[in-house]
Amino acid sequence: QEETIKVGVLHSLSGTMAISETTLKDVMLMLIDEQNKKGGINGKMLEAVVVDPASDWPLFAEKARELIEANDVDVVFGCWTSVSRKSVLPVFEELNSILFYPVQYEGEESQRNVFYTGAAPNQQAIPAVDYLMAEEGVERWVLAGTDYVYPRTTNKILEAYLIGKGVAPEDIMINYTPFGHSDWQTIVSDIKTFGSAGKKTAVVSTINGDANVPFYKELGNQGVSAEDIPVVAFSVGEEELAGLDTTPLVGHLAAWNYFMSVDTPENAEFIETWQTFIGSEERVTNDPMEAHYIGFNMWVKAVEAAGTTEADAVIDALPGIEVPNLTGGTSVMLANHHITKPVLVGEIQDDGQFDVVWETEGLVEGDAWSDFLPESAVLTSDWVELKCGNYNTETKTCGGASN
Amino acid sequence: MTSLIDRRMGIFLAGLFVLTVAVPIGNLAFEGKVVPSYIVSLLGKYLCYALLAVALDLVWGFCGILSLGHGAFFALGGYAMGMHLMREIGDRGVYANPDLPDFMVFLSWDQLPWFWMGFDNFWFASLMVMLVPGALAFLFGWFAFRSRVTGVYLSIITQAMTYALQLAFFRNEMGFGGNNGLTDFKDVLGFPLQSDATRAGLFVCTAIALAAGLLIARAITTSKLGMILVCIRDAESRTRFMGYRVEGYKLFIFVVSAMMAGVAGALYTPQVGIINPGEFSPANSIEIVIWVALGGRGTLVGAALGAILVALAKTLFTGWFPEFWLFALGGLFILVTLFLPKGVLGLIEDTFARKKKPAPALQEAKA
Amino acid sequence: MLDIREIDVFYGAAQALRGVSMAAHPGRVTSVLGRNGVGKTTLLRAITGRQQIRSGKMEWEGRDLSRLRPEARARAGIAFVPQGREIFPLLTVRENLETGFSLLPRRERRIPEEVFQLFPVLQEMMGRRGGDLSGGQQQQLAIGRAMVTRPRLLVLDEPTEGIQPSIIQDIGRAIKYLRGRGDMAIVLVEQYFDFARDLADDFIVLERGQVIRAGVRADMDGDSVRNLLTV
Amino acid sequence: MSVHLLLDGVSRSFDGYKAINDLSLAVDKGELRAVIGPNGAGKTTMMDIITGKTRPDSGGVWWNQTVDLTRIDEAGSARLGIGRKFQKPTVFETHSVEENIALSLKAERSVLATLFHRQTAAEAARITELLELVRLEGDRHRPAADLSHGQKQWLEIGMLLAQDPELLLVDEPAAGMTDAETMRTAELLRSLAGKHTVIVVEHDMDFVRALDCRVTVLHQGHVLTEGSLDHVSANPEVIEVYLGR
Amino acid sequence: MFFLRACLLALLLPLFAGPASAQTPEFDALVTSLPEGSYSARGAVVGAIALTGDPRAEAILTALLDGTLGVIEATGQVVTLTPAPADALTGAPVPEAEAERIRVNNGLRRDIRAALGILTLSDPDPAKRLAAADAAFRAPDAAQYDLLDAAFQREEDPAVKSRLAEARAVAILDGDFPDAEKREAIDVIADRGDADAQRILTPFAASADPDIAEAATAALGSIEQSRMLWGYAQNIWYGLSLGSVLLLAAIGLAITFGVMGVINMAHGELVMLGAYTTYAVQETIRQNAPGLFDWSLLIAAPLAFLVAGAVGVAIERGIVRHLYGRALETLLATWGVSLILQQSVRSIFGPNNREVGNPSWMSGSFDVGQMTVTWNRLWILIFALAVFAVLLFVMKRTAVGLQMRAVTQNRPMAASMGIRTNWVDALTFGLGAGIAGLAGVALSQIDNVSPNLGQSYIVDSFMVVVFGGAGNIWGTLAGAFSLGIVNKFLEPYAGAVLAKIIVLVAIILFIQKRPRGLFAVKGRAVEG
Ligand SMILES: Nc1ncnc2c1ncn2[C@@H]1O[C@H](COP(=O)(O)OP(=O)(O)OP(=O)(O)O)[C@@H](O)[C@H]1O
Ligand SMILES: Nc1ncnc2c1ncn2[C@@H]1O[C@H](COP(=O)(O)OP(=O)(O)OP(=O)(O)O)[C@@H](O)[C@H]1O
Ligand SMILES: NC(N)=O
Ligand SMILES: [Mg+2]
Ligand SMILES: [Mg+2]
Repeated sequence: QEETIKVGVLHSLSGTMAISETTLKDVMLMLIDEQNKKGGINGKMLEAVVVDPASDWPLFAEKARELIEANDVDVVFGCWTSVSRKSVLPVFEELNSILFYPVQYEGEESQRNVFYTGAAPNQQAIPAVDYLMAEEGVERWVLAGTDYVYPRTTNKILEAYLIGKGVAPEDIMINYTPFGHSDWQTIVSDIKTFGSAGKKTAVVSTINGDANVPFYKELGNQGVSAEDIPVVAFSVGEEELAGLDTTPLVGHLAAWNYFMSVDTPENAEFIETWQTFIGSEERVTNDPMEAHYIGFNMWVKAVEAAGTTEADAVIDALPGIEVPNLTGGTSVMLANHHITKPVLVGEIQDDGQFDVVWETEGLVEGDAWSDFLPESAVLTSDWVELKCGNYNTETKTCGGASN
Repeated sequence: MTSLIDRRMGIFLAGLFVLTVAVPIGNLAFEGKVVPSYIVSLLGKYLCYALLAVALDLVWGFCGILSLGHGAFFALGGYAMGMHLMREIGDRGVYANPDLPDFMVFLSWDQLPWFWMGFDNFWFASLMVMLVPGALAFLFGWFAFRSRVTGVYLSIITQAMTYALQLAFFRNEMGFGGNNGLTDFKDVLGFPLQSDATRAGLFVCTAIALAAGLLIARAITTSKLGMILVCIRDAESRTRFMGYRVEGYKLFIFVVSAMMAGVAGALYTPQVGIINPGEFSPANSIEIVIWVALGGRGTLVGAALGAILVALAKTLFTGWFPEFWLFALGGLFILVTLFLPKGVLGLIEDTFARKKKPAPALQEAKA
Repeated sequence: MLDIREIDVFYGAAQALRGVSMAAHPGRVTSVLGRNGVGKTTLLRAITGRQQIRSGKMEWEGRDLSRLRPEARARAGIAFVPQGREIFPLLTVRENLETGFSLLPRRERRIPEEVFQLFPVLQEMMGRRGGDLSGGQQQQLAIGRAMVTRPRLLVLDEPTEGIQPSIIQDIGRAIKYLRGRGDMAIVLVEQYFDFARDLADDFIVLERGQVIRAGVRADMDGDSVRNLLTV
Repeated sequence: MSVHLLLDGVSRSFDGYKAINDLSLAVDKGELRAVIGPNGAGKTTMMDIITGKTRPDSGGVWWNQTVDLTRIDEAGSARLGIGRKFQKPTVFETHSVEENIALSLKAERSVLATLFHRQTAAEAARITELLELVRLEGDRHRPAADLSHGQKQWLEIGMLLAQDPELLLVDEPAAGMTDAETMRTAELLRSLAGKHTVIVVEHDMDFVRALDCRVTVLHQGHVLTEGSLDHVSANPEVIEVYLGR
Repeated sequence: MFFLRACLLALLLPLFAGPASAQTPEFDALVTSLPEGSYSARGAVVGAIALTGDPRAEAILTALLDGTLGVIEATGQVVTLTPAPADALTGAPVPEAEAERIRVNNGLRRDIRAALGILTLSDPDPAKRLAAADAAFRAPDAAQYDLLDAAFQREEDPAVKSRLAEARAVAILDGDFPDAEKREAIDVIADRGDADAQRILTPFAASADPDIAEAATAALGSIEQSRMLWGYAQNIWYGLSLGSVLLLAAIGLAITFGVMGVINMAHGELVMLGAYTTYAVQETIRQNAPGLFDWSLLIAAPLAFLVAGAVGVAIERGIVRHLYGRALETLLATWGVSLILQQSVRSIFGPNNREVGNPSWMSGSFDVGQMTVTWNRLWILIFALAVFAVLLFVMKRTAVGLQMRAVTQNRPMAASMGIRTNWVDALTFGLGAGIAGLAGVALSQIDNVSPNLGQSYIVDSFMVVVFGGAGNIWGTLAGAFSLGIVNKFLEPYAGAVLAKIIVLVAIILFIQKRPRGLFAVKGRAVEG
């Protein structure tokens, strides 16, 4: 058959984000490859269309438009940073196409054309803090992040949450650093000082990609051990650790919905396929890769169910779709276009892997609108019944964005 | 003295005119079949870059001020327009707050900061588009030129300026949406931004602005003032001894250029749909310099051409060979510098000139 | 000896020298005379390799000069005192002089005594940056710098420009002394007619890039040559 | 006659080296004055101080006995009517010879005035006149960069004249000129005296003689002696440090 | 937490009467219960195991800490996994069992370490005893008082003894001891005068007992004082060390840009090449001669110099030399080079971070008073100064240096003086590039080794060179250190982001005062 289903891949292959996003491009190529081996979808083969938005946010919008208008793709998997997603949102809305977004983010968004397969704050940050409070007896908190919207919002939510839990405001220290910050001497020493007030202290890190390596190197060298002041990170995964000697970091934590070390048959197969595809035994897997895996399979199922790749039909078909995730459960696409995920807390091991020390009982539903921010607590998103991404439960109206 | 519209300017403006007429017709009359909608915005964006390049050429090509921070003026213009577009959203934001943009709502601002006042008015915003970059340029230039900061020192502090602004705009406390910037615009002057007609309209506006920018720049550079700018570029100290207050001239051209860059930014924002602190990044400003160098410094038209060319190359290369396009672009830059000392425009003109009469080769000893 | 035959030099499309021939011999001073813009400097630029010749022949000590790069010509024993001095502005006076060491064998790397005898002011200013010197001091430095390389052909472009009378006399004496040593050929471009006549063994007069008169010192007496230099 | 320019006990040192040392000098309006002195005596530095390029460490510089020149920058001094020819010729290389002259012409120098300036017939005529005077009419459309060293000297003189300044500071105008041209330059400067005040620095004694004016001898940043050329050249100290035997 | 544990211990202790009761079934029961329960409950079990004094305890707890203790799910048998699976209690080999590793988390690890501390308090090795005292100090536990006190009494090594005194003091403060003893303990702790002392004493400032509160408050006051002074020292050190990084990044540029006037936008990529060379060297060593790992940087440094230098020479010969006299166009061409180098590295090594390890002599830190000095930063500072000194010597004291300066100031005249300008140009650019490569070796120790490495330093490098005064190598030194120190003094007050903004604005203002940088070359020589 001549006709193919085109899948757009919109990940930066150059510039600052290439470090994280290139892998996601590769994993998409792999998933498409695998699907084609299974005979494609509804008898049609899939074809990947890869472009490079080059970590340049306006270029994301341009490339999204190009993918949809010029290349006629039926779906796009892409973006990492929130700003890149914000940049393409209007394009997907206007051209009525579909975007799968695979990265944990700050929430406060639900758009009809976007499916959020990464974690919302309630699927990562809050459970992680719960763990530290319960299992490590942490009473004093450093919220350290890169100065941009995701950490800002996450920290705002956490601050509200912690204060709600009875933590005194002076027991919370918030610190922001610029992108790519590389000199962590002062901050690490401040953390040490803050942690020497006699209460068990932990660091909640929303430090972004590039800055992490120097941060952890400094932690290691200044001898901040996980046993004294554990650091729990939301943006540090196996890929980031691959650039580090993790010996001095054993015991520091990360909260994700997936770890490569998770011992399930699905995961073993996924890792095997990935390492074969990429041609290296060394390559690791990580959480956003799993998100793409889930998202892609959901999309495949939805297209099969709808019998078409036509956007409206697929969008309507997606909520309720269930696919196995890699941690042994089944993730469901919710009416708010977020998915259910388990939350895992892992400790860094000396081989650069995480050892899961805790996980939620069941799967947690992604919440588009945080319950810990006053203006958003009243909002809810439901694209099935209410057909609205920001329905105000008090005024019983749908906010302006969804028209 | 030289005429306002010389050959190269004439040809360029004619080409621009054809584009201005053909593109919207091709798009609107044929429902995007002849010229797809995305091409319209894309071309609009290129023309914004072209105007920005002309602005830089004015200071760099003619007055020797190598600004490595011109992106800042562009971005400020873009932000001024973006602020207006945010206000236009009104209560159609996700939180349906009639006064506050969404990002302020979820970061718990309780009222609109004072510097957002007035931006609900289009004309006020349009004024700010020029006034804010102009004021920054004036302030910056006032100090720097009076202190006789020149050469690389000036270049580097312009870079410091844009870098500082980038970091500042990243901060959510600044009230400009942090690193996400301003986005999710709905309409401008009541015209929905997602409609083809609005897009075509914006494209035409940009083309007109570019033409106007080129003509203004040309008028300035062919005047006696323009010649003095060149004197300053070539021998600043000597110019002073002739009684010209160099700082005044520099300040004038710097402010004019900044305003022009601001207009370019203002037209850019609605067409790409987002303005964020990335536009302040030093690398962006360096790229502007590269457009000008590649097109042909000190030629205005060449600068515009260079901007369009590089942007076009980037669009094409990132789609054609997403994994290797940097090789192509980097190679292009190197080849142009090595083999086209007068830029792309120089090449074009030499090719035409050679057809008429063979120009004798330059026989400069390699030292 | 330096033997130049029928050379043409162009700046772009404009021809600056037309079939110029001249020669310079060890122990002799050859003066190049001519009004402003006739091509004197261009001729020296051709000799020192800063400007390529389009046609003609240039030989130095039997070697073809025209293919050598400027530094190779310097290494072949040609030193240049350019018009406009071209001092290295940020190098000290000492360092300016020491740039001449690069073509000397290691054990000869010292500044000849004559330099300081001739220009005592340089001794005083050894530690000062060349660019800070007064115009005349720079001119003295430029000549001193050329002498450091122990040249066999010394090419001087208006060496008396901007120099005080007493030192002009010294420079004249120095050139005579160098000539007297017999191992050095000297090409001297000079506007100061009396000075040139005083020193020249041979001379040529240029006019619009062409040699319009050539001869030996005796031919310079009287007004015939002097008249060629007035408008 | 009134004193046009007065230097009163001016001193200036660079990194401890006294380039100008308690220098006092008065030049009358319309006077032609030659300044000679050994290399490094401070002649060029003196001009730098008068034109505001260099600030003196101490002492005063007075223009028409009222304006304090030490507080005025280069452009300011030019606007007052002080014109300068540099020792090392500096012209605007990418501009044509003609444009170099045109930009020097006496005219309003403000930003707006130049923005809206249109060349008048009188200006055009003056440009041609000056070009003929400096014998560059044939080169009028060439870029100044292409001129030979001597031609640049002439262009600078043309630019100086175009400014029509009240005071001309002329640093070594005869350098690189043939003897005949040197005499012509002297003639030119002499003809300017009276209407203009002229200060000339030169090492060519024939030229200075042709100027036939009062001569100031500078040495180590200080006035050594002053008087007619014959007077000063008889001074043994001048012979010792400057003229030579 | 401590309270909870104390209670649990109080409950458990009577079961195991004294250290004499070795080989008890109770010990076995405790070990068998290790795999179950919450982490905190298991922490209590660990404590109890230690207090039994059973000779097997140390080995079992060490295995647990190392993650080599497992459990066979089916039987609940606890086994040690290395060298070969064996029953943890009996040591009997267990054939091919499906053993699951027993998980530990931070809290548990801390408990284990404390427990091990108790067990090693009487180890013959003083270093081990010191570590044990340290562990006890870090995990205060009133239940350990007797053991600590006994250890203290019999200890003879003064260093260990004083540490034991501190450990005993924290144990006293943790439990129900008479006020007098507590006050004495406070004094012992106060003498440390450091952050730990502050951490321990802070809660007592709010103690219900006024005497204790007063003693603690007074102690805290003096600690605060000395910590403030040390804080300044620390900031200066941080500033110097940030400055050394800036210096390294900028110093190559001080040559190519400052001296030669070439705007080399590929400078950052040359730094990156140095870092990747280090990576390549380490990989080779890891695979072929792991014993040499500590030498890896010493091997990498000359190689990085050569690699980056060679690339620099290639850039100069291929591109830059055609552009002398067109200085600004080098910006365009070298930007092109930088794109190509970045993408080349991305294509060859992949887009991800590469791991470059710290050799042992560059890991960890030591204390100077209350100041922490990390070894890697110290070595980088020394390295930066050494590179600077060598460069200064080359430029100012050698013939080649003189030729380099002459060529860059007036290329045609230098040629006329017989200097081989081509060769000198290539050499100069190569030197600048090579030094950039050296910087890469150092930066690989503290930053990402990724294709973006260079980009993050290029702006700062230009800033430093220009701030110091282009063309003056001393200026680069002064510029780097002053920017580093200013930044580090601002950071604690303004935060990292604002500090950076303030520094940038300060640079802009500073340049108004000194338009040619900190160490400006003044006079006619530059004004012309
Ligand atoms: N910026 C400076 N730094 C250091 N020394 C300087 C500076 N400017 C001038 N000098 C010194 O001051 C002295 C006077 O210089 P000046 O140029 O005024 O001399 P001059 O009289 O014009 O000499 P010449 O006849 O050679 O032109 C010289 O010794 C010179 O080296
Ligand atoms: N770089 C150049 N490009 C083009 N033309 C030039 C260049 N340099 C000199 N010329 C022209 O070449 C001719 C000869 O110049 P040259 O400098 O050799 O004269 P010169 O005899 O040395 O004069 P002067 O006595 O003034 O130094 C002049 O007409 C000059 O205008
Ligand atoms: N969504 C994030 N991590 O930017
Ligand atoms: Mg000449
Ligand atoms: Mg002088």
